[in-house]
Amino acid sequence: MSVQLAYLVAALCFLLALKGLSTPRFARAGNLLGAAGMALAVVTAFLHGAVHNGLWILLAIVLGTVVGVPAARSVKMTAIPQMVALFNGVGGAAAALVALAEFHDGGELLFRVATVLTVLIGAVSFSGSLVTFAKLQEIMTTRPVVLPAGRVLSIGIVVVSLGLAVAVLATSSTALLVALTVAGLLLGIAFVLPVGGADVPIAISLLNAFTGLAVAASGYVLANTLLIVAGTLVGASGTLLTRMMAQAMGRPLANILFGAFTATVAQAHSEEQRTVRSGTVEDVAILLGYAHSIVIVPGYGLAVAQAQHAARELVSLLEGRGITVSYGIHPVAGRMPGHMNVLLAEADVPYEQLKELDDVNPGMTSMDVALVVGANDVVNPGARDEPASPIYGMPIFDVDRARAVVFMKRSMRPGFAGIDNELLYNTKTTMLFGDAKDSLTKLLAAVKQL
Amino acid sequence: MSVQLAYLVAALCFLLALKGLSTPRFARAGNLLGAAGMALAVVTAFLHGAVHNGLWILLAIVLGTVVGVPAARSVKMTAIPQMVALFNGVGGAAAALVALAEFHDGGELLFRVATVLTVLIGAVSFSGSLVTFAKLQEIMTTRPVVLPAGRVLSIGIVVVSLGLAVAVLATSSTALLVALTVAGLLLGIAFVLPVGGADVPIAISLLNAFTGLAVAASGYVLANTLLIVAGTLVGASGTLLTRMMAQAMGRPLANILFGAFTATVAQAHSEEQRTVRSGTVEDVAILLGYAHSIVIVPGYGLAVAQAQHAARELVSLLEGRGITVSYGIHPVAGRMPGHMNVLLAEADVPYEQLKELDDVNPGMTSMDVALVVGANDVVNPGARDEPASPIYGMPIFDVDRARAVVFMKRSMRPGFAGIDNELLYNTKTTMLFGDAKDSLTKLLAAVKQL
Amino acid sequence: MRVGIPAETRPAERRVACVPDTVRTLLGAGLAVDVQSGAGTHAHAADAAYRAAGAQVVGHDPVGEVEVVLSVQPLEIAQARKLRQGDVTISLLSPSNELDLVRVLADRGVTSFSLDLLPRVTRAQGADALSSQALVAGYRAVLVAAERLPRFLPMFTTAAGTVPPAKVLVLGAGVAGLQAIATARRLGAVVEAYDVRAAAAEEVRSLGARFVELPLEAQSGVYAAEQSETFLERQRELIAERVAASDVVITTAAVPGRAAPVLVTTDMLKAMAPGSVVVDLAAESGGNCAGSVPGEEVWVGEVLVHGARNMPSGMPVHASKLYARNVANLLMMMAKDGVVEPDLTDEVLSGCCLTHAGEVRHEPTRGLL
Amino acid sequence: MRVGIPAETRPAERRVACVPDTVRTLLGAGLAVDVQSGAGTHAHAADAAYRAAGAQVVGHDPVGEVEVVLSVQPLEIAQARKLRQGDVTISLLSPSNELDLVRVLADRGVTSFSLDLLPRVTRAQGADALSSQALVAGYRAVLVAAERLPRFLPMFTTAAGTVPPAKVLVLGAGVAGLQAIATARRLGAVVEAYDVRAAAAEEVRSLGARFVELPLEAQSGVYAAEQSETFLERQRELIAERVAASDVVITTAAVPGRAAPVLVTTDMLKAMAPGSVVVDLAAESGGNCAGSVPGEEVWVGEVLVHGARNMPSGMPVHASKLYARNVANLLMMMAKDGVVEPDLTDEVLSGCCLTHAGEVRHEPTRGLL
Amino acid sequence: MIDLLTIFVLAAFVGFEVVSKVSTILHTPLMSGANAIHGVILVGAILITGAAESGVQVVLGLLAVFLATVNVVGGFVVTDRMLEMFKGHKR
Amino acid sequence: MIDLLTIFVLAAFVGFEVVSKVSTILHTPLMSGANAIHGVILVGAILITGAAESGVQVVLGLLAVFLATVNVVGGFVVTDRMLEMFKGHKR
Ligand SMILES: NC(=O)c1ccc[n+]([C@@H]2O[C@H](COP(=O)([O-])OP(=O)(O)OC[C@H]3O[C@@H](n4cnc5c(N)ncnc54)[C@H](OP(=O)(O)O)[C@@H]3O)[C@@H](O)[C@H]2O)c1
Ligand SMILES: NC(=O)c1ccc[n+]([C@@H]2O[C@H](COP(=O)([O-])OP(=O)(O)OC[C@H]3O[C@@H](n4cnc5c(N)ncnc54)[C@H](OP(=O)(O)O)[C@@H]3O)[C@@H](O)[C@H]2O)c1
Ligand SMILES: NC(=O)c1ccc[n+]([C@@H]2O[C@H](COP(=O)([O-])OP(=O)(O)OC[C@H]3O[C@@H](n4cnc5c(N)ncnc54)[C@H](O)[C@@H]3O)[C@@H](O)[C@H]2O)c1
Ligand SMILES: NC(=O)c1ccc[n+]([C@@H]2O[C@H](COP(=O)([O-])OP(=O)(O)OC[C@H]3O[C@@H](n4cnc5c(N)ncnc54)[C@H](O)[C@@H]3O)[C@@H](O)[C@H]2O)c1
Repeated sequence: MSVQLAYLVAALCFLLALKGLSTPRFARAGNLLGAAGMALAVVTAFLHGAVHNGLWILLAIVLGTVVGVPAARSVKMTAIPQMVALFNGVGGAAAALVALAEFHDGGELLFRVATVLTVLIGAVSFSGSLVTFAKLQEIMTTRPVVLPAGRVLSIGIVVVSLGLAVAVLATSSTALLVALTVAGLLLGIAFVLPVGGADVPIAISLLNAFTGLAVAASGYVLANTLLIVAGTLVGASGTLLTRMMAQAMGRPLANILFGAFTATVAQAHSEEQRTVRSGTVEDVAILLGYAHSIVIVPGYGLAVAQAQHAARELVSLLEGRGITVSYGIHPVAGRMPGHMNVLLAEADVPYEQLKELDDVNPGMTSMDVALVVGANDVVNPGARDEPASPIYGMPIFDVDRARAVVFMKRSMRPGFAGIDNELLYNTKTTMLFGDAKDSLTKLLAAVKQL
Repeated sequence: MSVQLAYLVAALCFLLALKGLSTPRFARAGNLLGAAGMALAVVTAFLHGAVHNGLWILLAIVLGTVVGVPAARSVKMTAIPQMVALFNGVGGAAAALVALAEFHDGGELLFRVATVLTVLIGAVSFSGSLVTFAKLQEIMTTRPVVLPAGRVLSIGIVVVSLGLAVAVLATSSTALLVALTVAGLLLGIAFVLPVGGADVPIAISLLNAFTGLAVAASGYVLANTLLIVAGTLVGASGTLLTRMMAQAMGRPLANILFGAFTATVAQAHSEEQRTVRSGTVEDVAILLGYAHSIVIVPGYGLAVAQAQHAARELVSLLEGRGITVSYGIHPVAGRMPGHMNVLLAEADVPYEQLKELDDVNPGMTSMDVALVVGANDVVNPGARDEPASPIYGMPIFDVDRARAVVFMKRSMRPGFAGIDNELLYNTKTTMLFGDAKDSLTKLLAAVKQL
Repeated sequence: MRVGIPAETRPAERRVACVPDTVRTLLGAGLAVDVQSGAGTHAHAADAAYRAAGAQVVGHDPVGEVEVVLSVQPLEIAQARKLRQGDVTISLLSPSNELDLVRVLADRGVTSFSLDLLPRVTRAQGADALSSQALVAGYRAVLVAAERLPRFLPMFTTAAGTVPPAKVLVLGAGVAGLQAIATARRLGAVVEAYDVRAAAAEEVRSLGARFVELPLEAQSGVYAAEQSETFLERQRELIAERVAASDVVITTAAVPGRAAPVLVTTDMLKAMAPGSVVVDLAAESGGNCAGSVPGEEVWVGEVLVHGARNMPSGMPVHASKLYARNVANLLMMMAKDGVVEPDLTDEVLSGCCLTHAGEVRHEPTRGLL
Repeated sequence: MRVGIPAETRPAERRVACVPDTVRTLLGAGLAVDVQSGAGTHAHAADAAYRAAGAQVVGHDPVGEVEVVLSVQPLEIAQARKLRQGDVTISLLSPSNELDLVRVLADRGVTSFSLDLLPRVTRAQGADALSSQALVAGYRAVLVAAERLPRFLPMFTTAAGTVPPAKVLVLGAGVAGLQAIATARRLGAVVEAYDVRAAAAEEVRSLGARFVELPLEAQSGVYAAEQSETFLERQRELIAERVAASDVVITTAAVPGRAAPVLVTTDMLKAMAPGSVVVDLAAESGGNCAGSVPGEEVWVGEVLVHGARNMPSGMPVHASKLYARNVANLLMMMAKDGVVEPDLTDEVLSGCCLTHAGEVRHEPTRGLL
Repeated sequence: MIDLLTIFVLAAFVGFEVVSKVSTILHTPLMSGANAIHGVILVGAILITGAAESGVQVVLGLLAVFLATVNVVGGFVVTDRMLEMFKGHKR
Repeated sequence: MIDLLTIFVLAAFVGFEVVSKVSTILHTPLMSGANAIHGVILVGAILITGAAESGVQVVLGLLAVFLATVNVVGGFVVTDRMLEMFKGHKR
């Protein structure tokens, strides 16, 4: 009874952990709570269940910790996604192993169904995760890999797996279960190979949900409520999360997973030589909401969008969060001298917030975010760096020296001078496409949500 | 198995019903889904469980429907709260009866605990609800009733109830259980009597949560998962809801329930001769968001708060929802001729939205909401109706003729003319206290949430 | 009864006391209206427009032939002599400057009303010509200053450098002062203001301007009371620094029935930046600024001091429109079925009634006579 | 090398080509500066201020004693005669009006630059005096109109009735036109505008004003090209109705090097409300409004037509500040280590170079000579 | 046992979560809707009456069926009436 | 049986509900956190190893324990590192 209670408490911890992780304010606390719940569950299981092999188990745990912690500690921020993939994979493998080890003749049908599911999904998750790891780590190509006759092959593996699964249910044969494991491993590989580089994180998220389901299924195998609850939580939230991630990238999930099989998408991929990073309103909101200093550089687009009021509001909201915000007013921003002054005065922006080139540029490197609202030429680094540029020599705001740059414009079209702006392709830059007023209004709502 | 599945589906319906009921958009659909789930559960129970007495059961159901539907249909909107209280009470009674009928000697401890809880809570809920009904229907006084030695009496009943409960657990005596029922009924009465008129709805909400818990407990009695899930859902959501309702009224829950026992509150009650209805930002947001036509009457407070920009934004948001909004500009609003014009022009409000007395007053009765932002004298009906008033004869906006009036001001203080405004006490009026800019900004966020 | 509108005769008066619109209002109340030909010329109200509205345009001064005379400026003494017992006249009459006229009006038993004396109560706001004309004056004061200032009011960041916004100081935040604040803010200036009345601080801020807090006692009440010379001395000392920092100063301080307080001295002017402009709306009642002359522009060092004279007259169309409506509103308080019969027990009418039935009813004026 | 700043001699010119601030810039580039005493008087820049900035104030015209001459207006012919081979002069010189002067400058081998000819390219914006002076002109045009208008620009709802906002029509939405739009909007007017250039529609809307769509072909390019008389005839027909509906019309239409197109006829003026005001910023180059005379105010019926003459001069402090910065920026493009040596292969410098080494380099002017 | 407890915990969490962001104006309809839902005790009442052995049980059970029915149908109908204001507005 | 299914349904609902309003920037940390949580399979691994009868079971079980531990500890640590950006900002 008390063991079950401990498990229940652990389940509750996980639940609250996920809840915490979905708001910036409580994300860290949530993660810690999850860890605490895990500790409780593991200690309980050990004290209560490690009747035999206690020392060995301890050793395995120590070994796992010795491998896991330094790996997680030392990984570079940029390599975190593949690390997550790896952790997910080993989780899936563990679930499959548990089911394999627990498999025995006879038992209820439910027991066998649960075992088959655990093994199959766990194996898919394991091998799939390894492939995603290889892709992100660039051990293999990041481009979608479509084997000759790839579609046929994939369908073949699926059919074989299903056949094996049914066979296991019917016969309870351990050999067939091992064969099913192998089929699952192949299925995982076949599943992830065709996914293109940029979409890999979404595949990881889906595999993560899979592992959750495998764990839930293993809970049925072991008749353990904790595993059911925790696995289901992860499975459900992971599925929704995957959909949301795909949505955030503006692509339907099916397209991402099976897109490589269709010609159109492959074409789109090859056309797009220079990549532009386009963010969502929420991304930008968090970038701004957690910054310490922000400079806003308005341009003609602010005027076209008549977004001056929205800009002022956003600024006062950010200032309310204790963030330093100023406007960088370029001498020739807009289409007439003083264009920005007229607009911002209309919106009642205090004059003290308006800064000139010389006030802003020296401190640009310490700016967390430069928010470029409908400006283009006046922040084009070509004017500073490329003597061949027709605007060479014009002073600009050096926003490319800020820690992050956000551009609000409607398209990739150039500004008045009609020339391309390298900064749009910079890795520091996030594009927020759309009418500036629209974007600012949405941003306002999003920052309020933080 | 299929019976259990039907119950599970019904539980899911209830869950989604509650979710639907918490957003305006899906509230109706939620309620219908709940009803559908209920139909499924009842039909299932009938088909599967009415082994004996089937016809009698059907008759009871028909009778209940014949009584319940017309009562719910014909009740006046203003009398709905007491109707809800009544329905809640009979639900509690039903739970108690089920437990009483099912009670038998022996059985596990858990069974007995569940029975005791069901009976006790059900009885409290029943009698408590009847008292709230009587209060709201004005069958009895709406003022807090504190019996002489009320506190002692209440504590006495609680002690007796607990004693009886323990005795039932120990002895499994039906007689004692009946005695416990009676004690529960008394407890319910003692619990609700001291609650004052305006706070009764909160007591109803709490009793509603109680009934939910009683049903959940009865689920343990009958080992029925559906009852457990549905009862718990209602119990949990009802508890939170009660807290939120108390918060919305700006009073701690304990104060509402037990306040009458303490002298201070009683005093506050007697001082407050004329009641003012103060709403929350969300109330007003829904009032505005679901209106068809709104007139905003700004006054000096708009200027003091410098809320012109916030007002303009709110208006464009509302217009985006297809609502007709105009500003009623009074000739002497503010403190200088044209004060409102200057402010609203600064916020770039189109001139076409500014309406004068003669444009607005004839259509006032068809306005869903008149939103008075920091104005006072210019909407004071005394200027129209009370020849003795120092401002008698000044033309005003007849906002008291609109369907609903919302006042944004910081306090009950009068305006320039220094005279009281009857409209603040009108039942049509909702006060939204606070600085106008603050309130408008919050309102903006709240309307966006709709 | 007939209402007469003589052409204004006082120099530089361009307004008119009744416009075609208000002719209609008067006709609606059963009155007839005689307008002297050319009365509306300066206010761009042609004789034809009056005729179209239903007035009779007469070639000569109607005074003496009508029972009610409406005018902007007080009547000439000669005109007043033509009035008969019980005739009614309404104008903007400041009695302390027109004692002779008041004597004639009283002697002839005329019932005369002055909008200068109108009580500032809620019910009388429709007739409050001081407010409506102060609105015009405050607005124009800023235009006049902006046009004469050799620099921009708003800020501009341009390829040829940045122009900082001009600083405008408004002294006296009554109706005219508040409107000046609003207009200067509209044009992008950085505005601050001071007034002795306690309520003014919030009012100034309600227009987005800064209120200059001085360590001086604030007054309560609708009007400012007269200040002692020591008070004013101290005020000048304290305000000097703000004046020096300003590009434009607009002064509107007044105390009803008294000479305007001197708030800006020659020394203070000299401390201002070259090219600065001062507009003294109180110039006619003595002036808030040393050396200001009504209707003239005086250079004090490199600072231009514009002494306002009849500022509203500079914008005759709208000034007349508002004034005419004020007068009509007052008249409507005493007209019924074509007869004008003032009920002098009414607080508003008795408050602004100067003479009636041979008596001077205005207490302070009686004191002066 | 020495840079000289003569006092401006042309009538009604109140600006100066170098202010104390830009003296410092020039000194920073290793140049010396001679300022004629009193050159800055109208712009409120005292001799002392120049001295404080490091200039030498001389009692006489420095032309002939210095290598570089900066001025607002073109030099007098007598002054030009004093220049020597290789001397540099910068001014706002419209060559078609000054053919005699151009001949003298060429004859004497002077290197002369006119800011009138400056290419409108990004890099040259710091020297773009046409823009900076148009900014001033557009702003002042509205102030002038507002001051002369007998009514309010903004809307007011008052106890004496409601005053509707004035309607302002701006014809030509170049730099001056856009600024006029912005200023009129600030003052609360309802503004609409028209221009032949296609890009103007968005620019007008970006200031919150309405663009008047006419069924006429729009032009592309930075400048408007000359329009045929039939085009203008049709334009006048179409715009007439908007003019009649306006209380203020501000015209700024120009085609570089040509007479300004006539957009408003006398008939159109007569259809306007009495008291309306037209400000014609193009008056000096022929006028957009029939009957406008530069520097004069003409009544056409009951409509006042203000013909602008040197509008920027009316605000000498800031007009000079901006102009001086433009000139200094241009000079900095050719100055190095105290020597002024224009590189005439540079697109900007060659674009605005009028004469050099005895030659007239400006194509159209060469055609006229 | 522990399963029922787990169900209880999860259901309670869902109950909290689902109403945690409800706006004030929906407080009363939500309360009323929840009120109708706890009328599910009707299921319990049917089951015990259907399996009743003694006459007392039948009487108690039938009374419970009747009362629970009133709770259910009245609850849903009255909630629907309250929610009429939210219907029919576009967007 | 039906209880376990009920638990599954409720837990799934909670899973959906809890992440339904997460902002984009938290997608990755949330995924990573969930990833750590499914490391709870460690509990299962411990239980089977503790009760293992055959050598094969022990080996499989110990391997599962090891892998699950990596998943758990790595998962929580890496999530915490990702979340460092949210710490310490005053409001
Ligand atoms: N200030 C002056 O006196 C003056 C006069 C004439 C010319 N110029 C020239 O104008 C330029 C000014 O630079 P700038 O950076 O202000 O403007 P810019 O370089 O013209 O860029 C404006 C940007 O705003 C975007 N935009 C337009 N409408 C928008 C909307 N509704 N919402 C969001 N974005 C919108 C456009 O991109 P999308 O189309 O992709 O949205 C465009 O890239 C300079 O080249 C300057 O030389 C200045
Ligand atoms: N227009 C003119 O020319 C002129 C000139 C002089 C006098 N008046 C007189 O002024 C009055 C104007 O009427 P009105 O209705 O505009 O104003 P009002 O009657 O003076 O009422 C203004 C209301 O705004 C509230 N308020 C003040 N600051 C606020 C803030 N920051 N946020 C929210 N509310 C705030 C005040 O209530 P709380 O304190 O409770 O917040 C007050 O009740 C009339 O009596 C008129 O006769 C007009
Ligand atoms: N009740 C109404 O309906 C109504 C209508 C219009 C105006 N008013 C009130 O009338 C009052 C006066 O308006 P007004 O414009 O006719 O006033 P005014 O012309 O008499 O005086 C102008 C201002 O100068 C100020 N002043 C006097 N001495 C000063 C000094 N030494 N330093 C600085 N300021 C000084 C006064 O306080 C006043 O605000 C205001 O309180 C206004 O709110 C009321
Ligand atoms: N590249 C730069 O840095 C820069 C800087 C300043 C200005 N500019 C550009 O220079 C251009 C002209 O500015 P400007 O103010 O010197 O122009 P301008 O003074 O030559 O002409 C004023 C305006 O009149 C318009 N116009 C001509 N004929 C017309 C007619 N019949 N009806 C209506 N309008 C007519 C023109 O299109 C122009 O917009 C603009 O396009 C502006 O954007 C560019």
